[in-house]
Amino acid sequence: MAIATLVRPGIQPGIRYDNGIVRMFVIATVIWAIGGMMAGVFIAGQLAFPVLNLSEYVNFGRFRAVHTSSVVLGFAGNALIGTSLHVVQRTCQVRLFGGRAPALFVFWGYQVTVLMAIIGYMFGISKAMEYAEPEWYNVLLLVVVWVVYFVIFTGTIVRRTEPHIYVANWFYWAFIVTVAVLVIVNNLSLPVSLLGTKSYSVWSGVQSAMIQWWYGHNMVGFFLTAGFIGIMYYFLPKQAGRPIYSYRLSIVHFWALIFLYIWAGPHHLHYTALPDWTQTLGMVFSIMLWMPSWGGMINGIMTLSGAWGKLRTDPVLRFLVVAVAFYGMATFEGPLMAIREVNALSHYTDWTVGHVHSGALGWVAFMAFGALYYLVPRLWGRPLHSKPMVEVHFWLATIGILFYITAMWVAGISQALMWRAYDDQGFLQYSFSDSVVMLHPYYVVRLVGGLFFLSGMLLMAFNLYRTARAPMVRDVDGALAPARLGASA
Amino acid sequence: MPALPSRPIRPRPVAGRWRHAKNVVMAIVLVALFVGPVLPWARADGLPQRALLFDFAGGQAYLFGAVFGPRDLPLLLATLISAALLLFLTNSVVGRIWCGFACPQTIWTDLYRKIETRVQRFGGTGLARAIWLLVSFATAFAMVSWFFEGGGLLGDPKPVATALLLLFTGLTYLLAAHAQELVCTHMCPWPRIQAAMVDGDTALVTYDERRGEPRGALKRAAAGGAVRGACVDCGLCVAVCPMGIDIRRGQQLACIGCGLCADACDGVMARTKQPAGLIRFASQRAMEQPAKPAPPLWRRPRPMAYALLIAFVAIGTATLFQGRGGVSMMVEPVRSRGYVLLSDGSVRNDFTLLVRDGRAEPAALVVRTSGLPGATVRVGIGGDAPAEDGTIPVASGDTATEARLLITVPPGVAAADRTVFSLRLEPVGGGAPVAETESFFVAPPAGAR
Amino acid sequence: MGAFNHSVIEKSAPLFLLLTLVTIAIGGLVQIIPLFKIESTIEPVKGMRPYSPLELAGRNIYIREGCYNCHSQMIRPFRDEVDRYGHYSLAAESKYDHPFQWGSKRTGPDLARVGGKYSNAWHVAHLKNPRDVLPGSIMPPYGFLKDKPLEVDTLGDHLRTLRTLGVPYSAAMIEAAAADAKLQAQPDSGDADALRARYPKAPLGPFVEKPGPVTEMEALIAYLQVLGTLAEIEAARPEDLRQTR
Amino acid sequence: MPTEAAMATPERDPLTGQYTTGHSWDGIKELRTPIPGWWLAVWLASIAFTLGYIVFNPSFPALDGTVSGDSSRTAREELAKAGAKSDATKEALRAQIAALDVDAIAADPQLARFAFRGGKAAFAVHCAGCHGSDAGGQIGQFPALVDDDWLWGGTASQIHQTIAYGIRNEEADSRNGQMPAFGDILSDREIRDVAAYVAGLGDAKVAADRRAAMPGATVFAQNCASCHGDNGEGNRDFGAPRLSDSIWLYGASQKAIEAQIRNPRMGMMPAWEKRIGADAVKMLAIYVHGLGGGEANPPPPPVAEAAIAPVVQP
Repeated sequence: MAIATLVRPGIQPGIRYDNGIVRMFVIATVIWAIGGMMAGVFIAGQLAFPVLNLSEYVNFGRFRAVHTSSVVLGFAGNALIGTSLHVVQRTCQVRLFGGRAPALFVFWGYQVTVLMAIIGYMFGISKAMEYAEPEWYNVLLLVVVWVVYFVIFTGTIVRRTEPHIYVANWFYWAFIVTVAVLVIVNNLSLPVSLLGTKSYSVWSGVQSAMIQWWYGHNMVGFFLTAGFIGIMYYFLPKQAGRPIYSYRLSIVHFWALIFLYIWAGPHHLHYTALPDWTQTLGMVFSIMLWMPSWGGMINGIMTLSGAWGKLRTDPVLRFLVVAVAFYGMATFEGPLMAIREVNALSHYTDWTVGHVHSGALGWVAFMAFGALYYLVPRLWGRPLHSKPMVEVHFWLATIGILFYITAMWVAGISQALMWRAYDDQGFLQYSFSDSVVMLHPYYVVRLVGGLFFLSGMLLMAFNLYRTARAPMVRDVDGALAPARLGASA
Repeated sequence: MPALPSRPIRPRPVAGRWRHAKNVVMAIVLVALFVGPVLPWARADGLPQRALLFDFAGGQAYLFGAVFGPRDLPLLLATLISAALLLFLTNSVVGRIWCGFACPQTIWTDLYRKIETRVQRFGGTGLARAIWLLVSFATAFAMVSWFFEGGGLLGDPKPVATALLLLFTGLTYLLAAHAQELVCTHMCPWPRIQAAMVDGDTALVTYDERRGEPRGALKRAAAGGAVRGACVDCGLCVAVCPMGIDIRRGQQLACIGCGLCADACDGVMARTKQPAGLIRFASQRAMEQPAKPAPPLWRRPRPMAYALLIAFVAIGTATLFQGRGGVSMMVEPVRSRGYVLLSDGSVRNDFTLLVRDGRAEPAALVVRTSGLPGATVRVGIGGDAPAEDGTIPVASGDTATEARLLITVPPGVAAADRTVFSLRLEPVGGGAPVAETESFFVAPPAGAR
Repeated sequence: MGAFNHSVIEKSAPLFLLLTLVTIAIGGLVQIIPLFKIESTIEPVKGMRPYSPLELAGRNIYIREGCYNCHSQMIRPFRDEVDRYGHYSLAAESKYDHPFQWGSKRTGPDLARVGGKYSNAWHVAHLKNPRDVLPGSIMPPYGFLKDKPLEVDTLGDHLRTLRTLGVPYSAAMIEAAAADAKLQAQPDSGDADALRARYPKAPLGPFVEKPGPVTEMEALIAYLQVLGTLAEIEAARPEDLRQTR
Repeated sequence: MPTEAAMATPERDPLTGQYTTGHSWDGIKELRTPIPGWWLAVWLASIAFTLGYIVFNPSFPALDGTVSGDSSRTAREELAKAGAKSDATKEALRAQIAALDVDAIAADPQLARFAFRGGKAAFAVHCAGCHGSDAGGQIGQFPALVDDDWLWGGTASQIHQTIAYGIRNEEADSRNGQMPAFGDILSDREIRDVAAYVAGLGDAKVAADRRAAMPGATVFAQNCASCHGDNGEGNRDFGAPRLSDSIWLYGASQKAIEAQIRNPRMGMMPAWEKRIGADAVKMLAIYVHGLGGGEANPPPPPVAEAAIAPVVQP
């Protein structure tokens, strides 16, 4: 093996990466983003204008899971799997382990899993556990797909030619492993009959709550955080053309993050019937998690410090840097909301919804957009169709987030204040429905914000489509992109 | 040379127009912070006698003549969105001037460094630290006073207020005396977003490389007779920088756009008899095409779009709150009770009536209905039996008067299951209605007894 | 220092994987396992019983329609919540809930103690069109439940599945599941006392004006009407309500 | 095989002055920048906070169920303490309620308001089971309390009396009154006739002279009028319902009335005062009286306080 290839930028001559599978995941990511965000705008509309609850199949109660599953599993999941397969090949300097067939199985298996789940929700097939709604047979399929994905990723790492495993792969790997553990434990359930869809969770009551939020919080922690930090650690230095700021910080914040995150789940259950000792642990570990989370932000931002001037002209870098900024904000707000006294105010309100979306729109979606804008021109071997369109996308998205988050934050504070308001005689001042009526303007503003964000994303989809359909040049690795996928995309 | 400066940074004082502007902003912010909580305002007994108070615990905000409650929070939303859009707007035109001039972190760091410089000749760091601590405490006290009467110490201090006082004191000290510029480079997410919002047309603090290079000392150049740029390489722009960066290296993460390096450089240019503006607020386009006159900074699609959005939000909010000055009413049927059959066969529907009187001088009102012939209306306030004489006394501000509204119609009048009718609030002495709304009346199905 | 040692880890895939697994396992194990072991986790409160077949069917409709998205079933020990909704919720009250339905968002009010709060007729009207009862409501309409006959024949299988998971249903209960569901909706049609003996405090129908074949609406109302009514909290000693010792 | 040292060739980054680790992944390198001091300091501070916090709060469990920390600092314990505190602020109003009788309470608007809210809470706990949470009653079972039909009197003090001592129970002060089962006294025909007569009593469409000519009129005059009054206006001393109005607790149909005559159902209510205390009963009386059907109290209320005149629409 040539030493030169390892220290020199670029790749070993002669390696042909499996780009086809990454292309497929990229396409799926965009499609799920469209579907999932449209669903989000639709349910936001239902909350502002209940007349939009048109039929039982699209009532808010059923359709909310359609939104969450299609953005989390569909959009973010495809972005994660796709980028991880892209990154692991390049940072290990080998092709994917197992070749094309298992990768294709993961792709189609995953799409079928998510699609089957959301169609199921519309017909009322749901376990009613947040972010774990799919029923038993759906989970079984997901687990099989996930194990194959794990084998491909692990096998690729094991066969790597670079002796050190790159930090992006640490995070991807931790994400894959932990999600498997979480999904399996939380979804243990007993079907009523093998021919029916209905099952009962093995867990009940307080244990069920604890396990669900151990799962739920760590889906945020590992799916939407660790995995996306993996994306950051590859695409940000690539696009900025700068070395990672601090290798030592990477080590400390990686191990601290994955150790501490797991404990934070009970902060979703403050003041509930969950014993107080568990709540205490959930709170203090959330607070200890603040700095390890920010370790990723610092490493990202400071990596950019030498390429700051590029921000003026490079819209892709803009998405990446703002993503990291939102990551910083969300991971500051998170520990804050995990403090019991603050949580007493924020829990059950729209503040939580706003918090989630500052992470989901600001961090997850922006990071994914940045990665997509990076990947598509390289994978299809064509220059990006339009840079001004990326600019417009960026402005639409930032305004959308602004409307969304501020509306939800103020709405949440209002709810909390009204629920706990007492009159001068010591009786509750507002009825619950007062607090619902009050929400209307906020829900309208949130809907407007969502429309902004969605329209920007549609512009991205169009831009990427036009990019893929443009005349072909060479891809990032110098190889000609296969015409088949390029043409059909 | 490493790009990261050694800490702590002790920037050299400088004079100039941006420095002056910073001083003015600092003075305004300090005066506002400390004077706001002590501005008096006459209010009814029991209410705070202050012009400005954000009583979070009580869920009320007092702003001069107006009182705001949880239902008025859309105003806060509009303020937040407009403020952010304004920030976007200024950012797209002139970059991070929020960071450079108005951000409390910058102002307090600036203030603490001023203090340090001033007291150095008396007692050195020890004295400076003592004064810093004092200023931190005063700052925290003023901040808490905006939200609690007495600032957590005076009057009837609440434990929360006192805890906040201590917390803010500590935080102010840590952030302004120790963390200083690290907050901007490492911690604060906002500069990233701001930095991402500039483009080639944004006027940023820029070193005019074409004019300045090759840099070199005046004397040496004069002696050698070589072609020399305007930069005399005196290093003053670096020495005055509160972030410890060298602006001549181009756009950097740490630059907060305060313009102090421009002040320093203009001074040097004046002394060396060269035109000012070697370092100045200029857009990338203007730098690259100096011959071409740049259009006004704001005359671009993006600033205009932001301005338009701000106008839209303002108009929307104004429309939403148009009625705030007047009387508003909300009528809700009492939940689990459809109708009440009375002994003479007439039918009664019960409602909860919420009246908010935002008029300057609230006055008693009377409820009237139309669409229900022969209807009798009774109103009970609180626990009073709804059968006595009087009117609805309406409290001012956000405190809604909640009344029980009992509407009775004679037998056979409301035949349908649901009759839509309208409700009006009128002054007791008669006159035009001040508020109007609709609800529906439920009657037993025809023939039922 | 650490950086040097770490190169050992990052050069060995198996070691890295193993350490990652151990690192992520600790937190969950420490928090979850004691919940099953410590007796004080679930308070010893009298009155809790498994759901009757009709209530269980109603609960499954509650799950199917995603009610948890907007309604919590967990009253926190705060003055305002206790005043608004009733006594704070106990762990014991959801011990037969597979899975729990505590919720995480209150777009609508908490439902932990909604049982008995409104009349059956109110529920029917409210489910058909919430805005007929509460003009400001943003809840979707659920009138379609009134037209859907409830699948009662398989309820025995549901009870049997839950018994496998530890819910104390007796063989007699499983046997009578379908009949019990019908009986609870139309108590005049049989021996309602026997039903009440199996499921004390079960809210009895009729839940709708003209009961015919049992509908999903009736099941859902039966579930809503039993929520929070079972635990005899007033009778519990204060020390029983402490989860930590 | 190249050695580790050979592969790791650290370079110096010209911009920051830091060295790289020497590795390169797809062109990406890493700097050996030290961990920022402030980051470490804040992290250690958060860990220190945690250590302090878990000493004072319930946290790590032992298998016997005991936890570290102070287990009285739980949300439930806090609520119990806070509850005691907030009650203290209401003590003054409570004392007044204890000292005054119902009519005096009703006459004091502030007190009445307080009692109404308190009564509402008590009603939800003690009364809603039978009378419904909306006090709407249940046809055929329990009377509605929101209408204007009162079996035992509808002034605040009469309602108070009824709640305090109950109806047809063992208490000495209980409301009492029994209706005989006329199935043993009257013939089936007489029962049919009198039921038809009673059904027409409250019907405005039936003219008085026509009613007098009905066969049931005589039966009514001989058997029923002594309690229910000559024109069926009822008698509150015995809880004999008014038969000339629109409200029929046990049903208005001919069949239902016949059944009631033949074998009458009569409501029972426990005496509440000894169960829930005198104060709660007073507040309940104020609440029920205020629900909309309450009758005027004997002393005319002071003018110009709250509430409003009946406004009759044209």
